Amino acid sequence: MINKEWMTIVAKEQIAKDTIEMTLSGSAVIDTAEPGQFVHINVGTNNTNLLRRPISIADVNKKEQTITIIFKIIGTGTDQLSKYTVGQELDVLVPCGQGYPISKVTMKKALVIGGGIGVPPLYYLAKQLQQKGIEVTAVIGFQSEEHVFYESKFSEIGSCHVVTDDGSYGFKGYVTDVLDQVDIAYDYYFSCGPTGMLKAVSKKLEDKKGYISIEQRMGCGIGACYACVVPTSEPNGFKKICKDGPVFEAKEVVL
Amino acid sequence: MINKEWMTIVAKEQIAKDTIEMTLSGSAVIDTAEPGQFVHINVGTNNTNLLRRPISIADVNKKEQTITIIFKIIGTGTDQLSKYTVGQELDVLVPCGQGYPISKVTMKKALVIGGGIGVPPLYYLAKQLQQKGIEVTAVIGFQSEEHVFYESKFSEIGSCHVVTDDGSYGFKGYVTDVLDQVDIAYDYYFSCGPTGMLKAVSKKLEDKKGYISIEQRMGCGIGACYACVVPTSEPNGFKKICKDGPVFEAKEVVL
Amino acid sequence: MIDLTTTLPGLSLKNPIMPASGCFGFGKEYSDVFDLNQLGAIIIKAATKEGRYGNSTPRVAETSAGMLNAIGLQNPGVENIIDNELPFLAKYDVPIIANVAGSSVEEYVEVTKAFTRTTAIQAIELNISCPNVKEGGIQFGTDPGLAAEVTSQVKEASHVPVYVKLSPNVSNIGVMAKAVESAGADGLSMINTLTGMQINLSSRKPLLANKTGGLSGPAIKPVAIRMIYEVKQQVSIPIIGMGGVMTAEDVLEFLLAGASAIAVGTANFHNPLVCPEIIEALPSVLKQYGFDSVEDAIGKGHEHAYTGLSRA
Amino acid sequence: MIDLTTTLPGLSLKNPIMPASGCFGFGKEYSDVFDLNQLGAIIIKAATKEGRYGNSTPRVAETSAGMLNAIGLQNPGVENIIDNELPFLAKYDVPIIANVAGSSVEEYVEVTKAFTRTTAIQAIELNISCPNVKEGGIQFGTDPGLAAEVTSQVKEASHVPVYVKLSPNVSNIGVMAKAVESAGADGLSMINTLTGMQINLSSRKPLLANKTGGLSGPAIKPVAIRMIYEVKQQVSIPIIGMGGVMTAEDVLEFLLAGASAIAVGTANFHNPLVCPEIIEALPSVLKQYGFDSVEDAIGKGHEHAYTGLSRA
Ligand SMILES: Cc1cc2nc3c(=O)[nH]c(=O)nc-3n(C[C@H](O)[C@H](O)[C@H](O)COP(=O)(O)OP(=O)(O)OC[C@H]3O[C@@H](n4cnc5c(N)ncnc54)[C@H](O)[C@@H]3O)c2cc1C
Ligand SMILES: Cc1cc2nc3c(=O)[nH]c(=O)nc-3n(C[C@H](O)[C@H](O)[C@H](O)COP(=O)(O)OP(=O)(O)OC[C@H]3O[C@@H](n4cnc5c(N)ncnc54)[C@H](O)[C@@H]3O)c2cc1C
Ligand SMILES: Cc1cc2nc3c(=O)[nH]c(=O)nc-3n(C[C@H](O)[C@H](O)[C@H](O)COP(=O)(O)O)c2cc1C
Ligand SMILES: Cc1cc2nc3c(=O)[nH]c(=O)nc-3n(C[C@H](O)[C@H](O)[C@H](O)COP(=O)(O)O)c2cc1C
Ligand code: FES
Ligand code: FES
Repeated sequence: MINKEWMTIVAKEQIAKDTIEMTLSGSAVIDTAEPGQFVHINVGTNNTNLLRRPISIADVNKKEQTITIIFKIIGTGTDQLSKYTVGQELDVLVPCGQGYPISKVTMKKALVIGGGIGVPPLYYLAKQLQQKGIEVTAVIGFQSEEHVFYESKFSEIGSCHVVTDDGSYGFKGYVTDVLDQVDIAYDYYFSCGPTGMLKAVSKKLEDKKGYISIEQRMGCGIGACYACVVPTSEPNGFKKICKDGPVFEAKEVVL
Repeated sequence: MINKEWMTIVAKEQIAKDTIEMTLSGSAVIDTAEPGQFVHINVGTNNTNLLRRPISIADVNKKEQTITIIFKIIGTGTDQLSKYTVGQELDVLVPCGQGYPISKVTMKKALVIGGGIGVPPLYYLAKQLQQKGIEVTAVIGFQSEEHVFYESKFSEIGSCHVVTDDGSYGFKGYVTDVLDQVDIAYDYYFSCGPTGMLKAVSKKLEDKKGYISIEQRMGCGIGACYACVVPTSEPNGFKKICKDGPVFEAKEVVL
Repeated sequence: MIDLTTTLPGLSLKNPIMPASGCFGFGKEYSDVFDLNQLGAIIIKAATKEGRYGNSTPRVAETSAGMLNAIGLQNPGVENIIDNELPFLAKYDVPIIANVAGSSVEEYVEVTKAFTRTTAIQAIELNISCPNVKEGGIQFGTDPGLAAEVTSQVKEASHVPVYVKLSPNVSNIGVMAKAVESAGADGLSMINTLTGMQINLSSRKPLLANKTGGLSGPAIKPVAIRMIYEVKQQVSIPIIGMGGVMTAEDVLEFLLAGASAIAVGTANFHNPLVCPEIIEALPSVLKQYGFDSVEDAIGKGHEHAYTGLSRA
Repeated sequence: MIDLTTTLPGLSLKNPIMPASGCFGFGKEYSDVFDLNQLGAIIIKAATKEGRYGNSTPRVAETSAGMLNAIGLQNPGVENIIDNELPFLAKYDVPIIANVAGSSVEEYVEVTKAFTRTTAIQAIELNISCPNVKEGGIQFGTDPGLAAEVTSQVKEASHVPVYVKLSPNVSNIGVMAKAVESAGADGLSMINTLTGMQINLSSRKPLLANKTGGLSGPAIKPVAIRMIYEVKQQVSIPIIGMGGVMTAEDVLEFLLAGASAIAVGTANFHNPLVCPEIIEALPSVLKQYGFDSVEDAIGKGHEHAYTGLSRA
């Protein structure tokens, strides 16, 4: 069940270059929100931004009935979203899609691998994994120092390795380079980030069990329009990212 | 010379049903603004309201460098305009068009006849006429009591007759009915209002000398696009309302 | 009481509002968001003979007051639709219109014949205007002779009334409308999307993998209104109107132009509750503009003699 | 230094930006707002043989991200334009393109011939696509044979290069483009407006007195980009692109699609300074996306083989 809700912005902060953290307060539906799910936000007034914008759920506070999102300003929609202020309301579809199936897999150690705006959903995931007593290591990559966020939050949960494209902070290179250099033990990996990164990660970790979360341009966001399909490994098979995903077992889909 | 200016909203008040009075502060160009001229306002953000909205100058305060506009919310553009708040800036073309040629005509007594949102420009006109020592009588018409505005302001200048369509305030009927019932002495009349009213007024006052201000849907607002033409009494003659008007000698144009 | 009912060949509608083909899947997803029984009808996603995967992604892009799509007729195939999708919709008291697509006259006919084994559909929308498939689709929509040919053959094969969905990408929409009317169409559905493109400045390539896509949304409403107005003067079969409808006021504009029912496409993506919200607002909008019923308003924008529009 | 210059038949432009015909009058009004010497060129309002009054008002309406206009070719007639309007423009160091309109091949030719007595124009834009006049205009724009006929006759009569302005209201823009290229056109200008309509709910009538009007503005940009991209693959003459340009980023999108210069229409009404503002922003936008010059960017959106677009 997806709900269309007016959620109130209760907090807003810039946490890195062009990167905004926003906390939204809503009703009981968020109780069911799982790590890896997303919200589909109507950012526009009138007809300017006709399509909603998908943004991952980065954290959930069930007591306060709030969810947190983190987004980067990259175009007209996220720019418009960044102009909303505390106290204003947002028209949101929540929660959308299927999250990481953490209740269905058993493990002792987990590795989360995030890149850029793929990092946010992994934070709520890491928190949930930690609550279940699972040891979490995080590898998170950003363009450069000024884009880094949530390092300390991940460090509270487990060990956290930061990598930047230009080496201005932490390791230099890509998240996959960290995997080469640091020896991390884990049963499952969970990854989210740009398609290029996900390709590299799932190739490198071919022999491991893992889940990835994919992005695609969306129309409806609820599975009706077939805009966001991804081919699966079966012949002619496909899944809808907005409804069957955005999280998939790494081997299930063809990137 | 028309200027494109960012003017700051320094005051905003609802003065009647759906009717907003807004005062804008700008630079020296407003020194040249004449009664009957208008401003052409970009009300939209992005592409929602692509065309500017023409709104008459209702008052000018040269000392404070402000102009006042009064507008009625009738559609998306005026609705958008009504949402701006004190302190925000508006993108305005100012001043546009030709006003009432009060420096070119000599008279002792003047009659101003306004209907609805045609009333605002007549206020600044009446003030200017009064300053020149001319006796001003005003006849102003509105839909109903809740739409009436500026009666007291006109009364400060001269005698003022209010008429409402439904008789809920003042005379019942149209402004032309007042002209039938009240004996007003004047050398020139000056009228602004809906085309229907202007037709009725100029027909009734056929034998009098007068000026009318006309409305038409506009594109450019500066005379380049030919959207706003009005036929003149000469064969094949025409004038552009935005540039040659909106004020014309009543006999010059064919409504 | 404002009467929202309207009757078209094969369709007795409690209100004139239906989701447009391709924008509502087969209804299941939206049934999670609102009660489908509120709808006047539902036009389901295009059916082809075999299942199709469609185009590569990205398949959608946003434009000013509109969007481009190049889904490419992805669907599970007509047999699958009949067996696995229609039973769900049959539970609702809402007429279903099946959108039939194909790459050849034969395929259109076969899909239509396949549908004859179900009573779950009340009409066919013959999609001769889909711009996003390599073979077939749009040339039927731009050639009056081909359009008439496919119409008459599908009409013969069909057990329910046939509405032909016209493409706006034509020089003369009236000619197309008259051609399919003569060929036996029971009604028209218009408009489909205008062909458009967006180029990504960074990649220097068309944003959609298919390069071109169909433009829909409020941006195209003036074109839709013009074409419906023009066609209404030239045919006597009813029109299901669509193209950029966002509000109940838009619905009235389409009724005045001559549409007898209205499909809502892109707006569902902006607001998944848009159909029920329009249905709720419609009575007061009709009343505000002086109409007692939907049927009252149909074609009322034609007060004056037809003076030939742009092509006189 | 980013090089903004670009050269087209008859036109040596300091930058690729020019106001579109009908949206800038004969330049006088905008010269009150900015220095016209900043412009790459100016396309003046349509000229017919005799002066025309045009259509009744209202002549414009606003739509979602666009507008409709039905001015109806109001202009003082070609002789008047040459004697009373061009001398003012001749004072500027800016190439002038005259937009030629008519109701018959003869009128087009006579207007073109009249222009031969002035050196104040550097090119002709042959307007075979104006949708807002009762006779002539658009049928030339939708019939390849007629379009070729009028092109070759005007070309013969003209002392300057001829750019043919294409209508988007056609089933196949490539066929039109190739027809006028074969007939001798030196360049193309595209697109003109899409025919549209808006109905006023209160009056229950089309809002424009002319009923239909031409849709312009950002709403039509995806159609313009698609048509230019498609035509660029099929002709070798240069294209002046237009349709919904608001920003320097839009200009780059048109260059990538294949336009060699860009006209700005509706945006002038939104912001009378839009042309100089675009010209100022263009170098940094070109640089941001990796181009050193305007000519560098032309057609760079065609990295892949032409796969036939929507009609393959
Ligand atoms: C499941 C999912 C979760 C996401 N989570 C986050 C998140 O937590 N934080 C964050 O910053 N971003 C996230 N994104 C990406 C985010 O949706 C885009 O950055 C955003 O839509 C861009 O909108 P825009 O108007 O600023 O950009 P524009 O480029 O102007 O957008 C134009 C159109 O393209 C779409 N679009 C552009 N980029 C993307 C993209 N990368 N993925 C999908 N659609 C895109 C937009 O939605 C819009 O329809 C997520 C995407 C998906 C699919
Ligand atoms: C010279 C002049 C002076 C004016 N002065 C005032 C004034 O002082 N106060 C005031 O309230 N109104 C005034 N108007 C009318 C005002 O411009 C319109 O009410 C306003 O443009 C409506 O915009 P909208 O978006 O709310 O309505 P919509 O109907 O949504 O507008 C759609 C389009 O139609 C145009 N339009 C609609 N109504 C009119 C109209 N009556 N005249 C011209 N264009 C119209 C709009 O500008 C817009 O382009 C004046 C008009 C003119 C021409
Ligand atoms: C994502 C999407 C998919 C579509 N798929 C189909 C389709 O399968 N068959 C069809 O006839 N029309 C299809 N259309 C066109 C719509 O049914 C409708 O004619 C068009 O979008 C105009 O209406 P709108 O502006 O309300 O969206 C599709 C439109 C969109 C946006
Ligand atoms: C008010 C108006 C008047 C126009 N007059 C003409 C004209 O006289 N001749 C012509 O070829 N095009 C004319 N056009 C079309 C424009 O030149 C241009 O092709 C079209 O508007 C698309 O560009 P835009 O979206 O930037 O406005 C006119 C457009 C508008 C809006
Ligand atoms: S966005 Fe519509 S199916 Fe995924
Ligand atoms: S609005 Fe353009 S000429 Fe008057």
